[in-house]
Amino acid sequence: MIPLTYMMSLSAIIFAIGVAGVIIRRNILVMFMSIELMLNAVNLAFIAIGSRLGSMDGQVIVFFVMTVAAAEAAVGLGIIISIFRNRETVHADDLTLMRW
Amino acid sequence: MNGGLLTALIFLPLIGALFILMQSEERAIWNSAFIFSLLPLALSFYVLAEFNPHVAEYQLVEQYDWIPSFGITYHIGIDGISLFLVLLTTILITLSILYSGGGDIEERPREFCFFMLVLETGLLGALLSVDLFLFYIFWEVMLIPMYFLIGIWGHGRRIYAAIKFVLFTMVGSLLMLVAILYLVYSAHEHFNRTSFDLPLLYQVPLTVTEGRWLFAAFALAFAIKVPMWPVHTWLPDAHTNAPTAGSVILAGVMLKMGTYGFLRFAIPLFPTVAVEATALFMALAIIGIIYGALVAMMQPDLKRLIAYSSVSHLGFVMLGIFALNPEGIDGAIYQMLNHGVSTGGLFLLVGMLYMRRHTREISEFGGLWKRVPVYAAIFMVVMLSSIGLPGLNGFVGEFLIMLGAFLRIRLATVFAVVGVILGALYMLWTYERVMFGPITRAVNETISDLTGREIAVMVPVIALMLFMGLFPRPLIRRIEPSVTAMLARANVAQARLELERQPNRLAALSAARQTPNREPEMAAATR
Amino acid sequence: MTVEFPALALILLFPALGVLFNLFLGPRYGRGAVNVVGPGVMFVAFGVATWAFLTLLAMPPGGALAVHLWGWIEAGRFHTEFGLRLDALSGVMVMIVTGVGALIHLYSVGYMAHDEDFARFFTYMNLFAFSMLILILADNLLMMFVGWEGVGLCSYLLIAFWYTNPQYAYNGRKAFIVNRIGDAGFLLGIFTIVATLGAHGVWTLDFVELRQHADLLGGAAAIAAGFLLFIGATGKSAQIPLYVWLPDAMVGPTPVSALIHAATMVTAGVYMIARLGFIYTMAPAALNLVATIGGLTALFAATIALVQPDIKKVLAYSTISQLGYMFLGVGSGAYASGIFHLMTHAFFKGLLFLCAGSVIHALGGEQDMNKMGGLRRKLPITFWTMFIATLAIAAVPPFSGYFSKDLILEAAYDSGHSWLWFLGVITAGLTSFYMFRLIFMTFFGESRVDSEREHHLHESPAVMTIPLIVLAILATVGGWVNLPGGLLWGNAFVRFLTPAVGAFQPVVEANPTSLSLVASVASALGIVLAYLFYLRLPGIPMLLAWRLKDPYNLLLNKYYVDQLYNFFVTRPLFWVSNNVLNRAIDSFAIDGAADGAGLAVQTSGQIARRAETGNVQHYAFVYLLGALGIVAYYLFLVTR
Amino acid sequence: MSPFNLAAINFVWLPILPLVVVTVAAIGVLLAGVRVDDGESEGLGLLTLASLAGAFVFTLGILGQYGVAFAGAISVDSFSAFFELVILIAAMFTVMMSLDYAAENRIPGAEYYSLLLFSVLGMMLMAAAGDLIVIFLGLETMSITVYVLAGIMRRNAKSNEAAIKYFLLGAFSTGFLLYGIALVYGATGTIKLGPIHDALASGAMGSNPLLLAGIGMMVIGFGFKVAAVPFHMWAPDVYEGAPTPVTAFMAVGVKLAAFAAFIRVFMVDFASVGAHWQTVLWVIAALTMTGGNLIAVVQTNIKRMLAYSAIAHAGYLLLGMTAGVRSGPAILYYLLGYAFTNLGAFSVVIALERRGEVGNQISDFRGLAARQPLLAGAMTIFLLSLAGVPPLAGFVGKFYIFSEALHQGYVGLVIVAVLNSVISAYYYFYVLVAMYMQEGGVEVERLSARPALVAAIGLAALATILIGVYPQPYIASATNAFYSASGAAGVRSAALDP
Repeated sequence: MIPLTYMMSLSAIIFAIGVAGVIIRRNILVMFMSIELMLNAVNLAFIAIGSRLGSMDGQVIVFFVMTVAAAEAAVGLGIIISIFRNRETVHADDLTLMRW
Repeated sequence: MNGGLLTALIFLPLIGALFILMQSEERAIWNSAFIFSLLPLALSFYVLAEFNPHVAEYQLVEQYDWIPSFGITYHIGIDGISLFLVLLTTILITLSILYSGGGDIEERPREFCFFMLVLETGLLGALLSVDLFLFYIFWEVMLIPMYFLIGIWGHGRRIYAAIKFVLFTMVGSLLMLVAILYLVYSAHEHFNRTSFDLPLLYQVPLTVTEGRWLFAAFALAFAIKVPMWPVHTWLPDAHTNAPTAGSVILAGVMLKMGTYGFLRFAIPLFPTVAVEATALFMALAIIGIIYGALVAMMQPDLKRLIAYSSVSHLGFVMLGIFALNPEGIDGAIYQMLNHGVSTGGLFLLVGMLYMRRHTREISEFGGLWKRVPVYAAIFMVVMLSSIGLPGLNGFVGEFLIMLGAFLRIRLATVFAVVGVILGALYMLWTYERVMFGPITRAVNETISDLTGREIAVMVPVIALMLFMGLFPRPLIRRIEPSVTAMLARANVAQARLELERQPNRLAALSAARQTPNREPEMAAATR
Repeated sequence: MTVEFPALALILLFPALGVLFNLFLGPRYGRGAVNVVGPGVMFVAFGVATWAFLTLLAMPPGGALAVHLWGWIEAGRFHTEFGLRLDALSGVMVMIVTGVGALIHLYSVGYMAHDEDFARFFTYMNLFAFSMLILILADNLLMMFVGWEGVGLCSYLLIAFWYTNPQYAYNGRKAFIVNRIGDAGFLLGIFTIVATLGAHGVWTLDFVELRQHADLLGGAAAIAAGFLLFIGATGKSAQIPLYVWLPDAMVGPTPVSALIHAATMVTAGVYMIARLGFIYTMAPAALNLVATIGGLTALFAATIALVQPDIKKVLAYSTISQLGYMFLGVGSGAYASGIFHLMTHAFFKGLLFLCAGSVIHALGGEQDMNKMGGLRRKLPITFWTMFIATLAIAAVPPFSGYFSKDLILEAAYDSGHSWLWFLGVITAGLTSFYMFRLIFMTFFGESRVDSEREHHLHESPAVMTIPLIVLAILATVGGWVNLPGGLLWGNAFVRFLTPAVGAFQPVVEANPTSLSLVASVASALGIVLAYLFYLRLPGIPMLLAWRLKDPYNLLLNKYYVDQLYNFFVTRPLFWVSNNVLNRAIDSFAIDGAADGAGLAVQTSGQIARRAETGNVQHYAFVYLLGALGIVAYYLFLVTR
Repeated sequence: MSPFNLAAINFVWLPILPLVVVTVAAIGVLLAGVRVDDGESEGLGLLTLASLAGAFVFTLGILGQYGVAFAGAISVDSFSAFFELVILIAAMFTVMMSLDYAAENRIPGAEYYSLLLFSVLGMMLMAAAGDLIVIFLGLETMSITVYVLAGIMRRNAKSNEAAIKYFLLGAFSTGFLLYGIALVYGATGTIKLGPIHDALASGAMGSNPLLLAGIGMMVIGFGFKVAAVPFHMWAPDVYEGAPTPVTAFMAVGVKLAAFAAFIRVFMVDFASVGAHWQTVLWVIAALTMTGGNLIAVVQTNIKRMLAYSAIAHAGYLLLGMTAGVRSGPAILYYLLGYAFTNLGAFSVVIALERRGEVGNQISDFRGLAARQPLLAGAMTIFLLSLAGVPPLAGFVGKFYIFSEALHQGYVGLVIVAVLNSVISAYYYFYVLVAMYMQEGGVEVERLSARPALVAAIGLAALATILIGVYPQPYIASATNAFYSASGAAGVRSAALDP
């Protein structure tokens, strides 16, 4: 079977990709998707560990996380829409009304 | 516990302050303020009557639990060192309020009286607390009203001065707080009970290093308040821009908190370090004396001049304190009172002048004597007291201080007398430029002499100057026992230091063994 | 033996009452009341003093009257009281101060008749008398210092009496400050004594006790104390180097010059040294210094007096010179002789000033002798009394000055200071020269008074002339209390004082007659020269002044000492205080540092806030940096 | 059922009774509000207030109770009770501030209040959590609702921006926290706090890289929620943009909840591996205090200034955490005082605020003392307490934390903190300058018409003074609360043993 290290590394890599996405991409939607990627990386880690430990917790958590992610998505998209309504932009660097 | 006499003394002004908040009509405000300053005054004289001159320890003590989990108690008492400072406070507050009601403060009298009385509570509390935590609280509390007094009713760069005043004091006092906490926990480790009670903390044995650091923290806090050179620069701004009453209290009582702190805390808590640091502090004091005088001489603004003269005078006080002998310290305490009376008086007089001409520039005046003989005469007496003319109060203090210093380090007094000469120089020169010569400004032709109210304010000041100049004994008699008791600790330390300096290593070692070795924890503390 | 004599307090009380009356009620009750009370209290005090003095005379030699008032300062081991003591020395002084004082007060009534500030004037005068009496009657050094500074204050107030003139105010301050410098020395002297005795467990400043324990002082301390106290004396008694204030002090009303700056206050230094003779006797070095300074000052001041045109300036420098004589006397160890000259000097110099005052009064304030002359017919009383005083100061027998000056010169010689004696002799010559110059220029020759003053020239009123006459008598007979040894009641005065101040131990025994002969010749020479220069051949002075221009200017400008002090002391002091201390250090360095700290916080805040760009991605980036930092730390922790 | 015979209720349900109340109330408010017009949402507000009060009473019942529920998912102890109570108080104050504010700014009442209640639910869940997942759920419930609350003024650009910024960064950091949880789970093999505690206490872990990484990630995650430098960047913007009552709620409620979880996890369960995280917290604490104060000095917007001051205060609290277990009670006490002080300060800001920007600049406070002496007086008390001037709550809190830290030997860090509070004095006193020593500023409208707000200010001021002048009982309860948690750690594991 596949060693835990591999899966952990994979999740780490995906997590890093997600982080990079948040930092690099200007578009809020894409940033948000990158965050989802991060969460899924974490899910991967949970499942891996859970299966290695043979405990159910890991799997269960994943469901929680997915639910929460869904809720977050709903709220997030709502906010983004209202932003777009007011400002007609979804670019991070245009949203600097408040600074310093 | 003797019916909470001191508690009443401390909190009467606060009650008065709250009472005044409910007043709205201006006359009523001033009257009630005056009455509520008279009550503590009367009470303080009752305390004087109750005071037993032969006891060195705290008297009229009250002690109740307050924050048991910190071992903090509401512990207040009075002794020879604080007795007359308390009287000075109540007297000066009363006079300031009486004076300010005479037209010096026009807008927002309610807040003014409120802050004055809160200030009085803070001052009295700081003087009377025996518990270090309690002291610290009052020490900070008196900061706030003064901040407002300067900032709201001040002139010129009042806001700058107010903020500067607060920040300067806070730097010192917060570091002192750290030192207090460290001390308390050292006590905790030694007696394993947490307590902020001064008598207990006196007993804490500290390593030399700890002692030095803690003393440094305390000394900084108090030195800023005194103020000693070179941390004095907040004073000229605060004084110059403060309203008259503010300057009076600031110079009259608040500065004494610094010197009082040295006497009550810094020195008895860390006698060994204090003895070690004698030379340093005497040097700073002397620099303060001469430097203050010379800079004062150059000030174009009357209040600024008096402010720098305070630096010089407080230098004398510090000199006396660090003489670490009864003569010097008696003199120092006496000089605190003198400075309170004479400089307070000077600020009142300058205030009266300011009310008439709305300027304090010395160059704006000249030849005033012809127009305001009464004012000039009173000014003369106050000035003479401030330059220490024998027969008036100033001389007694300065003489004892210089004698004490001479008994300790002769050279110190040699420099100090230079300060005496310079004091006369700048004061007389100022007087000459304001009072003598022809009247140069037309406006000064019409300037009016003192009103009855103003004379009523100044008469007690003059009376005090004469009495304290001719009959110092009843005061010093009450001051001395506490001073000697306090000095006993310093002398022990002195003796031990000399023992350690001896070539005889055995004696040194035995002395060293008396202080428990706590180096490892110091190492831990600095991780 | 010492007798309790409470009445001593009255001597102080009456002037004090006078002060209070003149200060608070004087302006209300007006000139009449003040004119009565002001001098009145002095005469009463004089009465009491006389009573006390007679009581003292009745006692066996070495007796004293004393009264303890109250304990003053008691701190730690140190303690001192308020107490009065009247022994032979203070007795003589009190008589002089109250007596001459009373006369001068009386004179002032006339002199100040046209000044609207009469109440203030008499307040000051009484206050002065009060302080001076404290100085004299004090039974301990510290109380003496109270009087010591008190008279300084009064001198300041009275010099600046006409304060509307800035120059006068300045001179007043100058006097006070210079005196303060001396007083600083005085204080240090006191400390030295206290500390030294304290080291032996003796804590006292009482003269009697000090005398008992004087031996504890030991050589070094005694010298130090003597030297420091003498600094005080040079200030108060206008000796080199602190004499500079006295000539300027002449701007005060003339009675003030007579009382304070001639008869009484300026002699305080002499009194103090005589009082502490027992210390100086133990410190020959200090004593020699006193004598030397005295001798030099005498000559120095006399030379300046030679050329001064201002009548009061001449008298001022003559006072300094005469004080020099007194210090020469006490410095030679002959304290009694010094005090003797002090007394006679009080008479004739006081008189001289009062006469000068009367002249100035008559001339409506004119002080320049070049604008006088030929006044002797216009002011007969003034002229005759002043003439007597001049004879006295010129040491013409049998006038008082002769006896006292002789005694001092003799003491100087016998104590081994033959060169100081020589200075003294020269000074004697100069003295008689400049004094007669003054007389001749003022009262003889043809009048140089401008015409409109000429008209209302008049002799002073009786209230002024009576004191002149009384003092003239004293100036004549004052010296007779101490006729030379062998003659009638020879040396009575000295014998009377000796128990109080100790006897004079001569080192060499010279023939007194020959010494006095030399001195008399010198003064006679001075008189003759003055006669030649200023009556017979008036051209000579101008000629000399023209020929010896430089020395003449040097003297006329008082050796430029004031300018030197100003250049080397005053101006540097002010320059440093203003530019270095006030500007550079205080405002710039220290306060700058304080404000700088605040500014630093502000600036770093301004910089730090720049990180808040408002761009959410930058936030995330910073966040990531933090995260990486932490991860890095843990990696380090693991790999370690 | 009467709250006073709680024994009657099955113990298992008792601990979450307050949570249930809040949940029901949230749904109820939402339903009740469907036909309420934005203009008059006061009724809903009062309903919310009532239900919160109910929850408060029930929570009082938990005090002194002890143990775990739902198989250790919920820990029942005075610690959770303490935090739940303070959170509920904060919520009630928020509602009192909102009553007029919501109506005035035409905020949809139903959504607003129910979201508020839901986030309260999340916070209480965090405080009562017994395992990492519940913490995560609570945190998300809180955060997601607060994102919406921050942006609830839909037409207001600033409000939108605040919401999006908070949302993005919040979600971002959720990732880190979750990753941390995963790693800890991997290292210890359990997500239940009790067993984790025992596993670590046994010392078998040593410096297991998984564990270390997990701890690090969780520090980051919590650090974001408590707005610790360098994870603080969101705070100023969000505080500024969000509706002021929400800002107050964030500054107090969110912080309380975050610290509740943070403390429980680190100071109780990770206590035995303190060496692994104390150094990190040392640095973060120092950065947080200094950064917060330095930038606060130069702020001109009062909400922004208070945001930075909140950051700085988080720094002082982290100082306490760094110092270790002993200073736990100090932190709890500090949070209590901090809650009232900040709520009060924000209430005053609301009192000054009018539609849009007006009233948010420090310059708007000018001359307030002359026009509204009492309002200015209250603000003075809050600012002085924040500046740590005795004898107010803020001072005693600082005093308490510093003294404990000093006792643990953190002299250096304490001195940093002390110098920081000098700096902080500058900007707090500068508001006093504006109020008392300068002219101009904005008029305060219809204060008398806003009794709830006035009451909030008054109560807050009263509490600030009382907690400071007579701290003993609060210190006692804080101590008791904290040690009940650390004690409970042992008990929980006991309850789990087969």
